[in-house]
Amino acid sequence: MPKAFEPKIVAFFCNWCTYLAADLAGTSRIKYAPNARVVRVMCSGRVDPQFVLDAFAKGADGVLIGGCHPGDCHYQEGNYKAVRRFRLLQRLLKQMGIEEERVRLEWISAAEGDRVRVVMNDMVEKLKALGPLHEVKEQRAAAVEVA
Amino acid sequence: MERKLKFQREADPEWARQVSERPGCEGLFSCLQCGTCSGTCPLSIYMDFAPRRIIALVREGFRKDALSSQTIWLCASCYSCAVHCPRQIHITDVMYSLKREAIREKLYPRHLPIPVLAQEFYKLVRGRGRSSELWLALRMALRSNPLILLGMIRTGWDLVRTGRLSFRRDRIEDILTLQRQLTPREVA
Amino acid sequence: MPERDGTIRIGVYACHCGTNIAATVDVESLAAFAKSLPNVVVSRKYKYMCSDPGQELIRRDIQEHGLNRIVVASCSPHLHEHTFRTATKVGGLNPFYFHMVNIREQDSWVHANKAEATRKAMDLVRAAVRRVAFHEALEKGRVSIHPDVLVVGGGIAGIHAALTLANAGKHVYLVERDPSIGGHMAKFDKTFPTLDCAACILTPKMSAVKNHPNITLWTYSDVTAIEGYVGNFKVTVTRRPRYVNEDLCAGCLECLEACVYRQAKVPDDFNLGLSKRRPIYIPFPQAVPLVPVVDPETCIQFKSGKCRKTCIEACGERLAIDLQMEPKQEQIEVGTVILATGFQTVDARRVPYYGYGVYPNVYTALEVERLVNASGPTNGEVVLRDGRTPKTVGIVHCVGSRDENTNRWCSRVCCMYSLKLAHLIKEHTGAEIFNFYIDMRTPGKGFEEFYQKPLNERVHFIRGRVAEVTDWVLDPSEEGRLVIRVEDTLAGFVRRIPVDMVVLSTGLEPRADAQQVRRLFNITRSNEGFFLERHPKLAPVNTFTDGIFLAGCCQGPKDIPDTVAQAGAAAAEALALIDAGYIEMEPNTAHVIEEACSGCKTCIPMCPYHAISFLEEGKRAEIKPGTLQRLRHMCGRLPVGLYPAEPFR
Amino acid sequence: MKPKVAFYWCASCGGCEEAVLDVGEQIFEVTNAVDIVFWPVALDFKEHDVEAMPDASIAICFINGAVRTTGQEEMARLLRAKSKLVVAFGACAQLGGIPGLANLSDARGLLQEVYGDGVAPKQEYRNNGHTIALPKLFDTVFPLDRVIAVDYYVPGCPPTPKIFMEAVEVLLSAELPEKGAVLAPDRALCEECPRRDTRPQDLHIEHFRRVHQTVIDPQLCLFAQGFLCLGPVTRAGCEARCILGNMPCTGCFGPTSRVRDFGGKAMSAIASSIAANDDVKTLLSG
Amino acid sequence: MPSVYGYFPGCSLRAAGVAYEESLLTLFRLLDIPLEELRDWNCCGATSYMSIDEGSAFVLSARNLALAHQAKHHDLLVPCSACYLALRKTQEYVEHYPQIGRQVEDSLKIAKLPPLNSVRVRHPLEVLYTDVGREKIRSKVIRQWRGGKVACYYGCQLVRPYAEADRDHDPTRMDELMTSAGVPTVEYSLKTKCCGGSLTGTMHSVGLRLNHILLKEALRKGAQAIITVCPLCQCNLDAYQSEIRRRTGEAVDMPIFFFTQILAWALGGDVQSLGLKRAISGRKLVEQWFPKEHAGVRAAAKGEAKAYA
Repeated sequence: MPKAFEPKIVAFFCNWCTYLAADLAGTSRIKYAPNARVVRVMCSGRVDPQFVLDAFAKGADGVLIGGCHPGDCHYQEGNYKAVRRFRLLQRLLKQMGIEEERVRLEWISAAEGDRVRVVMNDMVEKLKALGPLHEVKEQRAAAVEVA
Repeated sequence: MERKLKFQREADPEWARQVSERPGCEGLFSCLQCGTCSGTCPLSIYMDFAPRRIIALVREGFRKDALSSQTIWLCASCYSCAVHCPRQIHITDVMYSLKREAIREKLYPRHLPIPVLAQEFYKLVRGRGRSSELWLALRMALRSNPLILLGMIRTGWDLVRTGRLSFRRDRIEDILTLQRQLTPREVA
Repeated sequence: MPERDGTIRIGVYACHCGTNIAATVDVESLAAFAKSLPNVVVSRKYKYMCSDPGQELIRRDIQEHGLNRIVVASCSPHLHEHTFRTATKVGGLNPFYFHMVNIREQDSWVHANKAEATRKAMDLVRAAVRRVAFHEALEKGRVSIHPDVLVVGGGIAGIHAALTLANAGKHVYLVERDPSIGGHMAKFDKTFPTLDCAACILTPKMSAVKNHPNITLWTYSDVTAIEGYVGNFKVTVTRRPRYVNEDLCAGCLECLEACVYRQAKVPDDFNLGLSKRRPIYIPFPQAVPLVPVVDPETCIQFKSGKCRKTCIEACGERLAIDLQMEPKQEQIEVGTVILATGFQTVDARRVPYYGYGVYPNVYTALEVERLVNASGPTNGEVVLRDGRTPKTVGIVHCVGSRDENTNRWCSRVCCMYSLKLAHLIKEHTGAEIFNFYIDMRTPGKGFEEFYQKPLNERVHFIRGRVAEVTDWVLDPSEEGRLVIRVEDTLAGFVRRIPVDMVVLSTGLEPRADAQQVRRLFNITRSNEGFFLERHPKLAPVNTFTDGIFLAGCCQGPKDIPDTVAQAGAAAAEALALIDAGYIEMEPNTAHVIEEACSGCKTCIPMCPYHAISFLEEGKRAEIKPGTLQRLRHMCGRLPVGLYPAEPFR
Repeated sequence: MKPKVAFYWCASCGGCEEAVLDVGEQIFEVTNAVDIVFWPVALDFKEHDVEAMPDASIAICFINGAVRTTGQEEMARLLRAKSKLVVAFGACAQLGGIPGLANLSDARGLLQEVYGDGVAPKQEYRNNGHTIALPKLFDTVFPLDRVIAVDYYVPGCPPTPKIFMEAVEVLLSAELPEKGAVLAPDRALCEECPRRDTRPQDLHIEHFRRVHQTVIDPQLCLFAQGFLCLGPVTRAGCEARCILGNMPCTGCFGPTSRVRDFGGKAMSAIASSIAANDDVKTLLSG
Repeated sequence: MPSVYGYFPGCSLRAAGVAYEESLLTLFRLLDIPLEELRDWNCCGATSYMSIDEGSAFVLSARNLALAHQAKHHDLLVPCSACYLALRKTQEYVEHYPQIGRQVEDSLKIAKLPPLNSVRVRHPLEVLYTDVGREKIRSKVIRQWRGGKVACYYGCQLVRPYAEADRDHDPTRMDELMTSAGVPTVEYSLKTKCCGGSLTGTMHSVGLRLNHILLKEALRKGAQAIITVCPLCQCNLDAYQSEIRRRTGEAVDMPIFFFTQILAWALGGDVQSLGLKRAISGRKLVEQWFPKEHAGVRAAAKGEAKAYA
């Protein structure tokens, strides 16, 4: 029988909070789903929508962005800028038929190791429910008879 | 002699949590116990527990003491505590919430006419859609302590004399629909 | 593009970290897998990569196999990135040709299934190998630090910071808004807990500032513009005209006596309106500089132009008074800035039910400070506005503090100064004194001991927040007095206490113009509006803008000892920068790709540090040198031109 | 002997064909320099004429329009075989262009949308022995390079005479540009925008507008006026024609070489200029 | 300022507070501001209903708000402080608590009433101060005040907790209006203290004491009368003075007016149309301050007043 669907998640973690939280989860030996591949960025504000779109284009089932809580940004307002782009991005993805739940923005401070577990597991669950992100239409899409 | 010792098993922290989640009762737990409410309350001087102590009782979960207190019934809803509270706790609404629970649980002090008035008013308005002071006063007096009437005769006469107390019992036209709208419900 | 610098030769090193990694990740196959990746020349596994032999491996391979890129798969970069960069450097490569993969904190420690964990490790290593090929050699830049320092604010914080720096041989510009330095402390009578008189400890420091060769003191002046960055700030200071020339004035003060106003008529703001002054005045006797100021609002010459100008006569050939004086702009260059702009006390009218401004016998604590002060408006006599001496006094704590309706925070000093005032008023009048408090906070050296003093002096302490100060009478004994209504929460009943005088212990809050100052210096404010320190514990006097430091109450309420300590710390931070002479830049910063930039200006408002400017000639964006180290994160928003350098592309 | 040149159109509006003629008299320089061997819109050649040509006999083949039908695919492949260089000519061939919007739906959805339950075209039409067969629709519209290998791109909707002539020049010249190159400047449109200087340095757009909603200031930066002008993320080369016509840029020249995803980048640039820092609450609540 | 105000009298203005309605209508007629009484309005639920059943207490108020909305009123004039608060509170809670909002909406559906929208609940004090304005009132004053100083008493529920009709801790609008009408006022520190509300009926002695304090302090401040904005306050202060005299032996006997009575009089309203004869205490002063007049105006006034009610 075919192996159960394991969603692929690309995660962009802010170097100052969420990435440290993930480290903390490690040092406290908290166990969570292994589906995510973390990319360290200096700030959630660094996450260009192109990164997200690229991840999806290259076969990710979900993208997780982790930043500092509002007001705690190491660079003053990077996370606010992240939210702004995130809001628009969600709408863009909707248009492309990509469900909103597939891209997620979370505020996780360096102290919230367990939050990483909660978010990761929750996201994996949600993505399993959604199933794989249906590939972009096969290039040689079958031609249809007119009428 | 009354025992002044409280055992922790008498406390009901779960209840405290519930209360703090009712509309208007949020912020209970942020109370500083500064006493501004009691100080500014025009009636605290007649209460068995000053408002501050009611808050303390509630958040420590001493349900029975809070619900059977006279305090909650002496609250005249003047909202002085609410606007003075440095933690912006809507104390008046907490009192309301406790009143309702006390009625439901039949824990209110029997000798007090206030809950009686409240219930009579409730019936009257449910029945007619409007209140009329005369009938209200009569029914309350009859149910709690008829002697009150004696004290009222003079005033009552003054009001009648000046045409300010009518024997007419007002009622709204659409009372039936209103009654259907008024199925009792507690928001919490 | 890798091709640019010849073939890419990558070395990959997988770490067991004892069993920490090896237990959950199959390091063997990880190394084998890495070997199969493009451009990978060497792939090894080792028990502890961070150990000396581990680092030695890297060094040797670089030399023997001519590696030019290094990838280490081990623990979190926050732990050992530096270690391995150094190792790479020792091997003779640019340290930024190194990249680290975190397969411990974020893999072996958080997953149980070995197969899964290993697959994850492989993915991460594959990505790292792809990525490291793009790394470019980076050099850490340096920016030199201008040795001069700007201190803004001449209260005790600014004074102490300025003196510390000046004594260390640095030149300091001390800019004060008021006509004299001294700040709030100059208004106080005695200081808790030691009760030594504020003037006695402050005045010497003030004159030290005046006489110090390394300090340029500009009072009655404002910082109106600042640009540049750490090490090289260009500051514009505007000096308001005081109409008396500081260089010519001898401080004889004859002009004051000579003023056509025989009687002082103008409310004296140093004494909070409790006394009057003339249009030409000095704020207070110990003012520094001891140079009069002319107040154009009230001076007849300015209002009508028809004054006999007796002041100028009195000044005689000194010719110090110049009523034509214009505002003056000073341009200075400094390397660091210390902000000591202080606080303001809460306007007691914001708590209307305490009757300030309605009942004349309701005072603020600061007013009472002036009353008990020997050099104050009443020469230290505590007398009411109607001339009576109070027999009973109520001191109300937490006015405008710990209150959602005004300010939420505890102002930290009110309890102590209320105790002090209780003691002083007792001392001056022998009145019966009631203190009304919510919680008594005396957490300082010698503070709790000080609490004992008023207690033993039979001062009443009533735990309860005052509900109202009013004049309505419920009992004949209250006739003609102020009544304080409060629940005595300890005794458990409501009390009405008639008093002759009410003292409102108003809290501390950010200055009204804190927001403008924030913008001017490009720093941040915390929620309540005080200036935000970079880290509450580890960087308490730094701001998020390098080279700008905080001292005193502009960062949050604090007492004099703490303020002085913090001022010292701020001075030390500045010194550390200055004496290093330069700061090293993180090289991984943004830079503009000339040929790509179309000058669309989208990036300019993006930078919270205003580091990007637009060059009119050539119509290109440019990053001001020296601001780079903070730009790493922002490039997500740049349409086309601006790109971050490694390793965060 | 002059190099052979071919023009062909797939799913396109014909604008690109006209663009060729927009060069005016210069067209004669072209015709002097080359032999036009195939150009359905202008000259009477048939498919079998092309089939007859030897492979790689055409020097340059300009194909405009997206690939939408099996017929267009066949022609594209045929021309690829016969041509040395294939140039995707215009926005549709390069990026999908307006026809690309069809990809918001599939072929059936499309036909339903257009014809509903009314009269729909028939795949085949027979009439006394003659049959006319229509090509089939793909479910998705493709840019040219998703169907055949493309050597160069000439962007624009349509390409301007200037860049068309420059393209011809460089393609006929001795040293050809790097394969896959877009034959237009590699900077954003702001570069040549006459209104660049009017864009404020600290732009915070309060609300966005559509062109029909308000009077457009003919001097001010359109983006600064709140119109979604794609200038900052779009390749230069069009001489800012729309801007000169007081219309915001719609990005027909496509992205520059450094942009991975045109839409994503555009969105990012737009989001960056929204004034929202001050109002963080509404920001976080969306 | 809207062309017409919806008008919600509330039960008290049809009973103990009838003088309030009489003077209010007269005053608004004098200012040419049309009022339109809400069709088949119901009791607001006051404080007592809330003590038994919160949900339907909101429904009671909501019904009135919905009626106002149905009648296309933007502003609903609510003279009784208790009603004013009940209606405002309902609006606040419906907006702030979705669950309450849903319940209310369902109940309105039962009666085929529109969902709540932004009907502005306005107290006459606020309307007179902001919409009409002191200037206009001053300009319309035609009667010179002959009476003594008065104490303006705002009570609780008008200013608390929603300080919209006036400032919560230190309201002044009634005093300012009185000044505009040429009526001298005194500083009255008790102006927002509670009159005891319904307690006078239930905890009689407590209620009396509260009223006693209010009266005594007003006298002490040199006021000869108290001006109110709420039927319950007026009734409490007015109706029990004889009993207070009996219990305390103090000679308190001061008239308690509605601010509308004073203003309407100053603007020339017919003395008969102000409900002054309904005063219980301080009648001597009432007659002295508001002498009778010829019948002409009266008739006119009566006629018009009917036109509204």
